[in-house]
Amino acid sequence: MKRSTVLGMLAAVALVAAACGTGASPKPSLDMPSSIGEAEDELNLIIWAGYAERGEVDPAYDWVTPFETETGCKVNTTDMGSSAEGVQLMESGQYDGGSFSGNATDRLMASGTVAPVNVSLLSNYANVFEGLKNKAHNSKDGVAYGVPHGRGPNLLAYNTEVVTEAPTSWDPIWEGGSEYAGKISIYGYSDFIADAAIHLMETTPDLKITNPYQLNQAQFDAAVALLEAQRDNGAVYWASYSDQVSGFAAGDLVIGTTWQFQVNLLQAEGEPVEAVLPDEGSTGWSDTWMIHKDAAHPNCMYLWMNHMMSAEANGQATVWFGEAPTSPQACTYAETLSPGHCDLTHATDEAYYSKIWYWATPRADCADTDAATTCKDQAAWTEAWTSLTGS
Amino acid sequence: MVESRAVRIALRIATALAVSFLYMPLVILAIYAFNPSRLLVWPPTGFTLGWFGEAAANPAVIRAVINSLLAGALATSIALVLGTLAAYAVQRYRFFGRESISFLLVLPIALPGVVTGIALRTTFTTFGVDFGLMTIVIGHATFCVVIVYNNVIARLRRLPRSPEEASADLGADAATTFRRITLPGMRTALLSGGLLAFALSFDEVIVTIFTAGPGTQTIPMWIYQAIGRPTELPVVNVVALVLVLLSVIPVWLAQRIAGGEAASLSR
Amino acid sequence: MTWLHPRRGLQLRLLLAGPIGWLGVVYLGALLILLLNAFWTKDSFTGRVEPFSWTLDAFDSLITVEVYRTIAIRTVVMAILVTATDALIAFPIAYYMARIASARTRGLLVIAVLMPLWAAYLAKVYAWRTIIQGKGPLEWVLAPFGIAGPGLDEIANTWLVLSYLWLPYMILPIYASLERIPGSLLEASSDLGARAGSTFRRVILPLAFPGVVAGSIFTFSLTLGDYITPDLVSDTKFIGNVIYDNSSLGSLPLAAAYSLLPVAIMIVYLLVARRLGAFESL
Amino acid sequence: MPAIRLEGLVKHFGGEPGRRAPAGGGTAGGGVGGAAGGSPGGSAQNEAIVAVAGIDLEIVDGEFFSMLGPSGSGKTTTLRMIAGFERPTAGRIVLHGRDVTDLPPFERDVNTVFQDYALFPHMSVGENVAYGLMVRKVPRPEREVRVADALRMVRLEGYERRRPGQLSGGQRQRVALARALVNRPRVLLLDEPLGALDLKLREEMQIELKAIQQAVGITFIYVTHDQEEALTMSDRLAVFNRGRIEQLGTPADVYERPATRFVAGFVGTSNLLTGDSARAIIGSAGTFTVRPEKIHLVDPAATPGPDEASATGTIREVVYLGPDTRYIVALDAGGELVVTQQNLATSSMEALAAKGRVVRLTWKRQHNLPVGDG
Repeated sequence: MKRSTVLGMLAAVALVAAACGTGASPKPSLDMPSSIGEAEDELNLIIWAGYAERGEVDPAYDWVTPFETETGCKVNTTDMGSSAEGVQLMESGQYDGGSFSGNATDRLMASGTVAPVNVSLLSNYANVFEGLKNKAHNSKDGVAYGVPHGRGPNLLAYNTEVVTEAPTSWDPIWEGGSEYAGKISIYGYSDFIADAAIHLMETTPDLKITNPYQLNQAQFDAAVALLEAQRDNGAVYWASYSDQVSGFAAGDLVIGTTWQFQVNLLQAEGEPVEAVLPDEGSTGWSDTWMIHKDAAHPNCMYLWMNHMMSAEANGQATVWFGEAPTSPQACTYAETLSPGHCDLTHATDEAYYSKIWYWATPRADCADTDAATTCKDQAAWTEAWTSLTGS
Repeated sequence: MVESRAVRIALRIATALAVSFLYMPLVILAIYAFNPSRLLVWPPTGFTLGWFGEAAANPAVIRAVINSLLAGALATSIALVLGTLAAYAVQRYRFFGRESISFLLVLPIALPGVVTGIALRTTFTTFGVDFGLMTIVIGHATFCVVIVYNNVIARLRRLPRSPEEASADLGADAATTFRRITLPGMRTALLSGGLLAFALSFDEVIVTIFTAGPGTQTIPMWIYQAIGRPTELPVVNVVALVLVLLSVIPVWLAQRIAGGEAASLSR
Repeated sequence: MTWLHPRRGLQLRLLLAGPIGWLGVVYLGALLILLLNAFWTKDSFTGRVEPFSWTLDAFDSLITVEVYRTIAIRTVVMAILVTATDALIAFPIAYYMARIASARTRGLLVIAVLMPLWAAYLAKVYAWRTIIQGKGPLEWVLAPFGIAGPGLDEIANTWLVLSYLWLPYMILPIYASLERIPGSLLEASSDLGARAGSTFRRVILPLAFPGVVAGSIFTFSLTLGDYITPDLVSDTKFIGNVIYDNSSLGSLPLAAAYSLLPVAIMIVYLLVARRLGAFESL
Repeated sequence: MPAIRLEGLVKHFGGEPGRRAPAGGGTAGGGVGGAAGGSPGGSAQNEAIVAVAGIDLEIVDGEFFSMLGPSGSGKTTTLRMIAGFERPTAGRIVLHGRDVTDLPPFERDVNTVFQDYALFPHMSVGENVAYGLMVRKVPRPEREVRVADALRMVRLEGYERRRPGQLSGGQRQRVALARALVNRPRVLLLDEPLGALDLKLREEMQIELKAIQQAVGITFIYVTHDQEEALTMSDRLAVFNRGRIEQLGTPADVYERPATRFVAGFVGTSNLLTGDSARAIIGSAGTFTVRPEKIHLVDPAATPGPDEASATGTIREVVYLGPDTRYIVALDAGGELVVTQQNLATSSMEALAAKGRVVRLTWKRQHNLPVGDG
């Protein structure tokens, strides 16, 4: 084989690649199905771990098997480690849909990866709390792009044997945290910069932060400086929630940001761990099931979305993960599994959730129409996060 | 023997320490597999065989094992064909660029898996290739070829060429000679090469993560994901232990087939 | 076949079509596409790469943002450290296997080294994770001495676990190259008046060196690219972590550009290793 | 019609970047050096190695023909070109009137006995011998008869089921012979087939080979570097040097009338008289050779006969060889001659005591032969 032949082949590959690459159009199609057809045999989902349980850990929590039995759609799931990974998996085009947080849904809608959903085909949609419908993170131009799964805040967890008095603010993980040096557990993704920004909204009003996800240079620098101080105070970053669970269980961690899910797991093992929502408010999530515009199994996906709004499935899933159910019916069901669940998660308490900043994607245009303002985009956040944790 | 007694004793101790180092984590793994507690706490609180039953009944584990077996078998088959062809061409022909071939073949295993993984994933995405078992197989075959190639070329180097010439001399054409003389000479090299390629594929995780499609989780992928889920750790203990024990099979077989030859990493 | 008749060219082409087609087109093609991605722009919001929108932004970031340099240096230092550690541990055992152990012991030791090599990678990393983490065996062993366990956030964990993982990859090539040294050479050396020390330094070491280099290809390259081990046993970032994070966190061009670094390092490493005769010892 | 005709056969190895002579070619590639010029474009260090530099040769049907020469003289390469393992750079190979230059080995009516025998290790003796018949699709009954015949001819009846690994060197050699002969080739090529055997076995096999050749009546082309072997067995032989034939003739021709200095030296012991000493002793300029066994050692005072040449000198070294003793004599006229004397009545003590003695050498003038410089 001559060298020139090899190079020629490579060039050809590159050209074909380029041709295919430019062919993709970001325009979303607005062709929504008018009915749900016959179920296909399979359904491929991207999920947050714990969003599709088969009763393998606790037989009482199984909302996948009934769905499979009922519809014949065999469910395959892939966990996403972060919203960005979820976006990337979704863009591979291999999945029918997934459960995405706000910082994924906005990008998926913008890139046209996901399709609008004809909610009139979903019988359980009518029951959903109005406060969860037609929000910025799950709709565009008044058209629904998915259905809600559940919502919850990122909480402050603490070991009750070490932190004897329940904290009411985030201070213990920021300035006031020196007594817990090296034992502060921090969510290990760039989204956590927003948590710093929320703290700054309280402590440094001069920065005029109005949205913790859209930060201009000065605001951003202040947030990063705060995070650096926290790092130097011995923050331990968790990438998978099992890191955090084993850290708390082992006593290596005593306080930090968490999800209700980990707290439930730790409490189930008898660990002295509690969680609170501090007064400043918090970041949080309101997750949405979305369907890929070219889903290979659209009927199964529609059936799944409807299933996940049913009282049984939503009740189980939200109790399992420790988040708020999405309908009164689900709330009722959830109470049978875990009494007091809806109050605990403030399922109907819109005032409570007004203090929660749902995850969103940082954008160069600040996600507003004011051309004069510029903000740090996702790449800048990722880079800052790499600098923070990598050096 | 040029080594003094003291040197020999010191080497014996160093060897014993190194072997203990190699086996210590595997022993801990084995102990944890029988630990009844869901959490990993040392020392173990008791003894149970229960997790083995749970692992055996876990449908995700079973699916992952099947996927791993399939991917390994397919990747090994491709690697056997490509590796043998390449080794035969390099060892038995002279041509321009011959020296570069071994370099090209060793690249996929010498370059970091994360690079190979991203490159393949980006390429598949660009061409709209559906991710699934086949994309895993393509990734695995790419780095398994060199294992077969190294095994076969080492054998070809040792095989005298005169029997092939004798075969041609006695009237056999190239294909007949290859089938009746060359191939039988390479048989054990192919077996041990194939075995090691299979073991490598069965164990690979980084490239697999990048090339897997929905529903095609392999067993190492399952472990990786399960490590992130504390509730599954007892089952991870068991699966990990079983995988470690299973690695005896290729080692033992390769040793039997090739005698001392398998001492070298890849041949 | 050594005879050269007119169909030879065609035979060669048929033989090479498969392997070259696969590795030359699929593999190198994939690397080329990755390389192209390093020069392309991505949408700052959706993270999508736009083909043929040429830019050097990714390289600009790599050069201007200090952390990428820090991580690159850290990774290379770690690779050197792990390689050196493994060479130091591996040489005595390889020497013992090749020169001192009886045939029977040698066979057993070869198997004893091969088995952990082929044992599942993740199982081994996971085993270390269970050992190191709080309330694990390591803490339990250290507690009586009043030493605290390292926990899962020490960079030293990465060094320890990577050295463990790649140790068999170092032992076997060294063993193979030591075993190939004929005993008569060592006898000749002592016959000519060399003491054990000089025989070791002047005969054994130079002949075993290609084996060390061959082993170092594995220890070095595997360390250079691993991101799972650092992720599971520490919270330190290495080149692999940055590539992985960026490939999924939406800056594929940056991941692609950063990939070129380990690729370049390994290609140079391989060329040097080949020159040192390490490929024969692989 | 000759059995084989070689016309202007030339073989270069290498000469292109990155190429080297193949290792499998035995003595073919080494040692000759690129004196005859590299191929165009080759850089100095990649210059082509000229293994065969122009061979013209006719070999008669039914003849036992030997190619004799040192390592790297081109004899094996020539044989491999006849077999079809190497393709000549230039020239033609004609086998029984048919040009086979471009044919692969399996389309030529010749068979080879390899230096290392090249038995198939995974086949039994019977399968080895039957191989050529099997790939040529000879029906099984006939195959069995012919294999049995061939094994009988080499005295290996009953060894069909053995594996090559279970045979001695001599037996393997005979299997290789049977495997080639069973195909009834018109020409059998033998590449130093006795090289791996010990002396005694080699001498036995020489006789046996010659007997078999006479029995089957086909052309044998025999490559060897052992002059004795070539002289013993051949009808005719060619002496190869530096890729060329230096002399072609019957064993007696070559031994008694070496055409060149090289042949004189390679076949037998080199005993040369040159320059001044030649003029003084023989009486004419040029180079002359005398075979050591033709020279007599006599008293220095003795008078040589009219048909005898004569020279005086001192015995510098005595080598006792058992049946013979070899004396190395430094001539007064310059140069040295080796003299071999049978130890008919001489004891070793006597022979060794001759060292340092002044002697006269005489030989029949017809025994000193002029040789070219080759």
